[in-house]
Amino acid sequence: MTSIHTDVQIGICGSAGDGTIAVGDILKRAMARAGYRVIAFDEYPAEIRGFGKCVARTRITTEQVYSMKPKTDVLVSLNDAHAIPHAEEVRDFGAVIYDSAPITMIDEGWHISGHLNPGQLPYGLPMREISEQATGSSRSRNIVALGFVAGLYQLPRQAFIDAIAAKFQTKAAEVTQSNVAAFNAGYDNGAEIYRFDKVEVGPPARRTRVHDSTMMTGNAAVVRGCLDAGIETFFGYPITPATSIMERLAVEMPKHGARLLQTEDEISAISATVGAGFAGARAATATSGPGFALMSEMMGLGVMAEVPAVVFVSQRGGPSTGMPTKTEQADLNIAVFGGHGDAKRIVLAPTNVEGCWRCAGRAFEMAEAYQTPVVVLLDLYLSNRYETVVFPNKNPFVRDAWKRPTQDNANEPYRRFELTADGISPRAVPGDPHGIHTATGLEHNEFGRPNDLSAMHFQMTEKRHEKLNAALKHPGITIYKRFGDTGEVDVGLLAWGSTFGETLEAMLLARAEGIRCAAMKVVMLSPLPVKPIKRFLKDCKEVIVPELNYEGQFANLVSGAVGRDVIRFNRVTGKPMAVNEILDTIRSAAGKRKLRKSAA
Amino acid sequence: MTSIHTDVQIGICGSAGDGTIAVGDILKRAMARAGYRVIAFDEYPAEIRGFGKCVARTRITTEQVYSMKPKTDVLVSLNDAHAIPHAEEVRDFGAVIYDSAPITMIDEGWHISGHLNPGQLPYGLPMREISEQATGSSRSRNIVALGFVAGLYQLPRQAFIDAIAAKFQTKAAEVTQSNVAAFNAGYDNGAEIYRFDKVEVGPPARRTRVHDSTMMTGNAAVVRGCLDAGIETFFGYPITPATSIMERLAVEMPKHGARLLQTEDEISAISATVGAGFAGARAATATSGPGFALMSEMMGLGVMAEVPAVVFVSQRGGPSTGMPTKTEQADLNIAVFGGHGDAKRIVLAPTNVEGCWRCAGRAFEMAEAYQTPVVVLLDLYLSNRYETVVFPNKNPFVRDAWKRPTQDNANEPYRRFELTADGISPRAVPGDPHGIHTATGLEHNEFGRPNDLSAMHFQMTEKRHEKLNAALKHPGITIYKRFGDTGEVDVGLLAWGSTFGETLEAMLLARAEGIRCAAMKVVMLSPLPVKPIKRFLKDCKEVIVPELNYEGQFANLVSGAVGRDVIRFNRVTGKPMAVNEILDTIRSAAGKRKLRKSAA
Amino acid sequence: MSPEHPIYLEDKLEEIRGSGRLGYRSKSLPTWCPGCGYYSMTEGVTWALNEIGLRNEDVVIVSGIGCASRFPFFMETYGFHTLHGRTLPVATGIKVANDKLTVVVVGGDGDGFAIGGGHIPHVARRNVDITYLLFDNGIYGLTKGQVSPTSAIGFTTSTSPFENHDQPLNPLMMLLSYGASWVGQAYAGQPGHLAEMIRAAIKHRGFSYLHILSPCVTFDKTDRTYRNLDFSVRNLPEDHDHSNRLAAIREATKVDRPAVGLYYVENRPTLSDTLDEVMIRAGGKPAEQAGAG
Amino acid sequence: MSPEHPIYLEDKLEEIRGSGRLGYRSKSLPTWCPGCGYYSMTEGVTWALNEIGLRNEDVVIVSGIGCASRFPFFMETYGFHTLHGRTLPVATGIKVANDKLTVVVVGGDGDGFAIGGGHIPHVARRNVDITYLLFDNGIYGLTKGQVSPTSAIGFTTSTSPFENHDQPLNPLMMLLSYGASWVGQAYAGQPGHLAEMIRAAIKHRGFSYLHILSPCVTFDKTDRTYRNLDFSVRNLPEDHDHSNRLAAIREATKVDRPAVGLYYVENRPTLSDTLDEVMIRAGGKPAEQAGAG
Ligand SMILES: Cc1ncc(C[n+]2csc(CCOP(=O)(O)OP(=O)(O)O)c2C)c(N)n1
Ligand SMILES: Cc1ncc(C[n+]2csc(CCOP(=O)(O)OP(=O)(O)O)c2C)c(N)n1
Ligand code: SF4
Ligand code: SF4
Ligand SMILES: [Mg+2]
Ligand SMILES: [Mg+2]
Repeated sequence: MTSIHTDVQIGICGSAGDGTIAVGDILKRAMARAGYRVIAFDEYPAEIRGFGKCVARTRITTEQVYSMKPKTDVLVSLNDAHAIPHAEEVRDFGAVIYDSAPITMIDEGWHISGHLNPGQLPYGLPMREISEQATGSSRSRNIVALGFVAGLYQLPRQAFIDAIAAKFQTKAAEVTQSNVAAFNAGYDNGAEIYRFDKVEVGPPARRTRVHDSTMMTGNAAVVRGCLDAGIETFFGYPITPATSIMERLAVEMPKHGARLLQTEDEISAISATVGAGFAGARAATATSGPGFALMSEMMGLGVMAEVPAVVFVSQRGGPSTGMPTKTEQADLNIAVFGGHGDAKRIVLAPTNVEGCWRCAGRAFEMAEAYQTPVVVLLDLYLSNRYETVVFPNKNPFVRDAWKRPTQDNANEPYRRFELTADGISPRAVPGDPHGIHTATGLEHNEFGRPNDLSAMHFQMTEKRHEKLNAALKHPGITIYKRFGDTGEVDVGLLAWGSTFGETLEAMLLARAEGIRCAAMKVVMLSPLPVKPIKRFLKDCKEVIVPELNYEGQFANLVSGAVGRDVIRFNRVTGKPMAVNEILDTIRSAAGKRKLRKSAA
Repeated sequence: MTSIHTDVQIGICGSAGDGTIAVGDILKRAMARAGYRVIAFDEYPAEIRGFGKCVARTRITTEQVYSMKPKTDVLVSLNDAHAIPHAEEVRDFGAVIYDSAPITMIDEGWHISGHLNPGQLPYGLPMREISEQATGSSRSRNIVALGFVAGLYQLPRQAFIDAIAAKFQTKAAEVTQSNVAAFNAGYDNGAEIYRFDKVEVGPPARRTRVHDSTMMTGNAAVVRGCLDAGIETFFGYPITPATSIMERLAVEMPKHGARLLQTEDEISAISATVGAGFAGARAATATSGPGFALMSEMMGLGVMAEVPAVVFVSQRGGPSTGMPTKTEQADLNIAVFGGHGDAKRIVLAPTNVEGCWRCAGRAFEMAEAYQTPVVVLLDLYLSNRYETVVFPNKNPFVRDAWKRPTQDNANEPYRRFELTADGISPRAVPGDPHGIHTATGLEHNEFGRPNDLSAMHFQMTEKRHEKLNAALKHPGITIYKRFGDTGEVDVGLLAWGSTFGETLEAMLLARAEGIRCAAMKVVMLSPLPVKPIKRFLKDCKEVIVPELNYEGQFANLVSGAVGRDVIRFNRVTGKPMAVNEILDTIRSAAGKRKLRKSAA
Repeated sequence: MSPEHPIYLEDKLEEIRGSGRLGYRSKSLPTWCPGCGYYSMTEGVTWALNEIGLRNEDVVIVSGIGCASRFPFFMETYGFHTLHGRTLPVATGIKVANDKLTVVVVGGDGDGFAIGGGHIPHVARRNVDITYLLFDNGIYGLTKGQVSPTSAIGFTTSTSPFENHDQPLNPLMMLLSYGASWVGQAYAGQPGHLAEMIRAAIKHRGFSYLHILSPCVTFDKTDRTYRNLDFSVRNLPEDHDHSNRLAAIREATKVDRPAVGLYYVENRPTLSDTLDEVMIRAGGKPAEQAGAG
Repeated sequence: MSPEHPIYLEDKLEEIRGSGRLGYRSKSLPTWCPGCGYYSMTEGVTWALNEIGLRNEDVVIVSGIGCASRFPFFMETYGFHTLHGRTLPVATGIKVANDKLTVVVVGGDGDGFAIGGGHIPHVARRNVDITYLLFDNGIYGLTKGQVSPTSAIGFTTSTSPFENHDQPLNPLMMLLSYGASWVGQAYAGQPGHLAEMIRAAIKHRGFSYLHILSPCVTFDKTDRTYRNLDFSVRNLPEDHDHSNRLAAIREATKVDRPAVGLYYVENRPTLSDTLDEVMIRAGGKPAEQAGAG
């Protein structure tokens, strides 16, 4: 990995009414405009209304990273009661910025300044007063605070002004003016009065021009992947955190002559998706755990009738309705094993926003090429977090990726489920006069006629399983990848989904401490790339599998496939995994704990 | 295992119109009446109507066994075209009985007599003529054939006459008379003319009085277990091979003041079951793979809200609609892993008919005691096969098996989900003035109020998982059991569900050949008894896991839990596993193949 | 003599070959019980397709699970034998993917009104241009005779051994209340009229629902038999106004004397029209559809 | 000041404490948007329970997922917050287990008529003795504003950005066609009448369906607002015969001027009666029910 020159993490915390998320938004968009790489993730309250806690965290770097830093550099408190528990996130000599004269009275003991660790720097700023002076109203105190932080770091002022203008572009011009005024007042305060002395915010190392990189969430990247792959139909039912996929597609698809329908439930959504796939369309649906559970039966029909279908599943805290606004990685089991019968399907789990786009696009190719449902497993953290992404100039996704019947045997009856060497049978869709057939959820022979003889069932079961192995070599997608030290290592990390970002970060920090280690990300969870995983595990004295579920679903999967035990590192906090905790696990696995203590 | 003195297996094969199943029925009932132990399994055609193939196989022993023999002793053909493929099931020097003058003309090459192996004995019997002579019609040729077999073996005549009378008890007396006449004519023929010389059909070793042992199918045993456990409500939707559970309960439950409702689908069935469980009733539903897939989401609510519910799942060939009339063991994955989120539940898989009764009864206790859904995983083979069972005199199942709130803290608000040492919280149900609460599928605190803080989610997730470990020590049920050689063995077999019967049989045969081996049955699949399995595996040089699915679902589960590789022995034929094939696998694992060859 | 050997229609149906109907029948001989109403339905669909003159490859027959399951296998058109209760959403998906196809759904009363009941209102209100032929035998045939949502009160089955006491549904009223744009009823004992109704249903642009009263000769010997239905089935009154939804509902309430004929028809935009409208508003234009390229 | 600290009703509602109503309210303050119709519904249920004088422990409130989810948490009764669309079968299970309980189901239009739509006909025809309070805001509130099966044509939402073109369902007609034994409508803007209707619905022995027109003040500023509904809502005609199902259906078709009041009521055996009848025929006798012992 290249070294990262600029690496600043800014947290903003307040209640839902304080405009917390709004200024976080301006911050990340301004920095992306200025050519920095950004990763950002917001915490929302579960309630629709009210004064629940919001936290907007943004990490700004010169090379793209895929996790938050273990410690925040600057925390802005817009509401001390909410922010107090987050003070401990701030690094030593990091800054905590708070309103020195807030609007509401704060009881004794509820001032954040009383809750800092020695070494953390308190910056009491009269946000309200500055806002009033600059705009005539105290309402822009969030923008003042943002300007202050920008000033402290001497971040490019114009990028912020542009971002503010963009944000309020549908409003009256005065709104932008007043907000810019508030921003400037904050900026000047930060730059002139409090300005940081020795902070390193260098210019972006490889300065990307505006629009070279796009900042978007995982769900937005999924949508772009769908559109780039030429999605033709989408059927969905709203559910957090997948809804925004449908909401964006609802705006975009009709522009491209594609059809979207909000169905009456998830069973209908997957059924229509399978129907459309049967009819030859690129078809997808998106949901979260509860909806995916309802899709279990129809997924099996897709497997049996060999129908392409793409299913995006964004995980949230479970089980059951669980924690709709919290993240978790506990739907691996149902994604891989959730069908009755031998119902193997392809499961992809991207690890970052760019991967969401790529997996989405390739999922359509795979569904068509291997004639099967493909699950793309996201999670709330990945669906909702922002990253800057650079897309290739040329749309890489292949249309019409499937083998059609040739006219060679036009006189023979068409064998829709012909037994072939690679298990893939030429597929015709309605409208083709030479491919008339009936597909069925019953076991069937090569013609598709119901048939439950032992030999036929075995051959067809084998076909449905073995054809999927080709997906492990599908072009243009990383199925697995190793990072860090090559050859034998003391500690190996195996991770999937969004948690790979934190895993990578922890691995790099451990290497910096002198621990020999490596990390492998596994993007395809089914079929599992068993051989490369085995090879990697052979290199590792200890293997840690960090994941956000209770029992270690991926660890069980890997262990069952390779017959070797691993160290399960599990957290069910509803939050992304803490880099520090993974790091500690690496240290203790490496037996380095003592070493480190004596050195400190 | 005690040695088995009498061990005869009789197969009857014909088309659906030949009365094949009917005479198989008389045979097994007669032998059970006579005090023998019986295991019997019929093959049906998939179609409702028509002339598809039926095979009725009955094994008659003095001690109960749990599988068919590798080879049949006597095969009766009522339709040669159907029976020809089954000739090879007959052992050397076994008999094949066929109609020497059948009603329909048979083309050359389609006489079964031309398809026997050297050593198999052909008995051409003029079934039609004998029937006509005895009854005036050729329609009773199936009964004639049955009488003939009974005569060959000198089986107790009266038991058959009683069984025939019972079978036709609702019909006119002449029907019984005419069938008895046909039977006697066949019997006399067999006993006097063709009588076997040196066959060993000793009297039942431990002569059990009639009614001491009951002959029933796995599904009937489930029903008896439900009734013995005091089931209060049942909600179900018909599906092969589970339907007969509901059909029998529909007759029995109202007699006991219990309530059964056929719902509009499986989602409704499981929802009502969870509702009834919440309200304090002993509640169950029954289904097969497709229906169970639809239940996935609601199972998760049961887990989250800690509601008792019992779900019987009888597996059939999959995936999707698959092979509704064939057996398979491919729903282990969905049973154990089929929920979204960390949705662990108890899964029991009985291995024989007695186990169906026991697991059913204990499932209600467990659901109540551990406040959770319990899945009882059957399969078509086990659901439909007959075994003689001896029930204990005293109904062993405990009612009201749950911890209720005491009045000690009556003034404090009730903590429905109180965090306790064993994870079990005292549970109140509607009607109790001291236990008012709301249950929810959202993550919640001890009072049941929605709460998604990290620490709370962790504690509750832990509670929901760890409380289940007590089930591993639940009284009155065998969770796992080892058979065969003690101490270190060359080959260990690990099996679950109905396949354990064939596994045991194969292991005993292998021991008889001098191979040191042992077999363990695992009845509780979740939580898995990891420690005893580990201990067993330590004793085994090689471990074979035979199961009726493609990838080795149980093998993966075990391997993932213990981190050791096993030999997967998988078959997806839609039929019970062949004992011979397991035996071959044992031999090759034991490296004994050569040895045996040279000895032969 | 081998039981695995398929039995060909050809030997049996030479005499009707001239009609062209056989071009819509596959070479598999139906396996329904002799006398079952599904035979009339098969004949009706074949006749209607032939009369309308649709190309085989442009027709998709969708079945769920029930005795109708195998229907598509007996037809020489595309077919999709789906899951219990999921015909309508699958058919919607097919139609949305390619609205040039003629999509015909066949299914039983359990498939439609028990497990599949949640989908009907939405296909009806959206006016998805498919034809739904519902075979109502008032029982679960394929699973060998359990009570169904249209079973009569007093009917004894394996799951209602002490008689059914639940009020049966009134499918025609339900469909009319859902806003279905074509609602009719036919009787398997009147195969000629049935065939005519099937043709009209397929020709209707929009969602058409045809309720077909059909005895299950195997599992219902007491209630919905040909004998009983022959007595009770009547025609809709001559003056029935099939553009009047309330009048149609009134007729539908007369369950003791079920009337065959067209209850209601209306022309309004179909789902395809709606989706085109959305595209136009979005500034896009309807693209080539799947299967067309 | 700690945000985790619960806010107690007590400080706010001292004045209505005398009524006894508060005995049915828990100590959690509702979190709905200010002005939301769910407040009237909560008040209505509390008032009705108090008027009827039910014991808290004998009442179970069942919710699915939607803004109604949290309803049971605000009540001092038993409650079960279940899954999206599954209120009715869960409630049926509760009632079958213990028919001494009063079971009230609360839910939204999406919960009821989209994902849950398949269950309604069966609860209605079986006449399960539960009360179903359906909160119709014509939108998906909890998930922040998507189109619903009762959204009007032309309504723009996040998933119908180019306007909704699907014909909305007519829930009252549907329930009447299902054979529901008590069907009524109320309006959240008339809390007094709403409360009266809730009381009547709970008191009815059998399945009672109350359709409640309720604006979502947050996600629908254009269509189903208090302003619009205040204009259009009317009372049922004085001479409306609520024993006449067809007359009720006729009133239900007038969707532009929705009428509040009791559309239809009939007395017929409930599911409990049916199950008792089955037991008697089987020669058994109704046993003590769950929770009773
Ligand atoms: C999810 C699921 N549940 C249950 C079944 C079993 N099943 C197959 S057909 C059927 C009912 C058939 O009744 P109906 O729809 O009326 O069709 P008929 O056979 O009477 O024509 C049932 C319950 C199934 N295949 N899938
Ligand atoms: C199986 C499932 N699918 C989707 C969701 C997400 N979801 C929660 S509430 C809701 C719709 C709410 O609309 P409605 O029922 O009208 O209630 P309202 O909030 O408008 O009162 C949806 C789609 C879910 N929780 N579970
Ligand atoms: S079981 Fe009934 S409905 Fe099914 S094919 Fe036979 S007669 Fe027809
Ligand atoms: S979102 Fe709408 S329905 Fe939900 S609480 Fe707010 S106003 Fe009420
Ligand atoms: Mg039927
Ligand atoms: Mg709503």
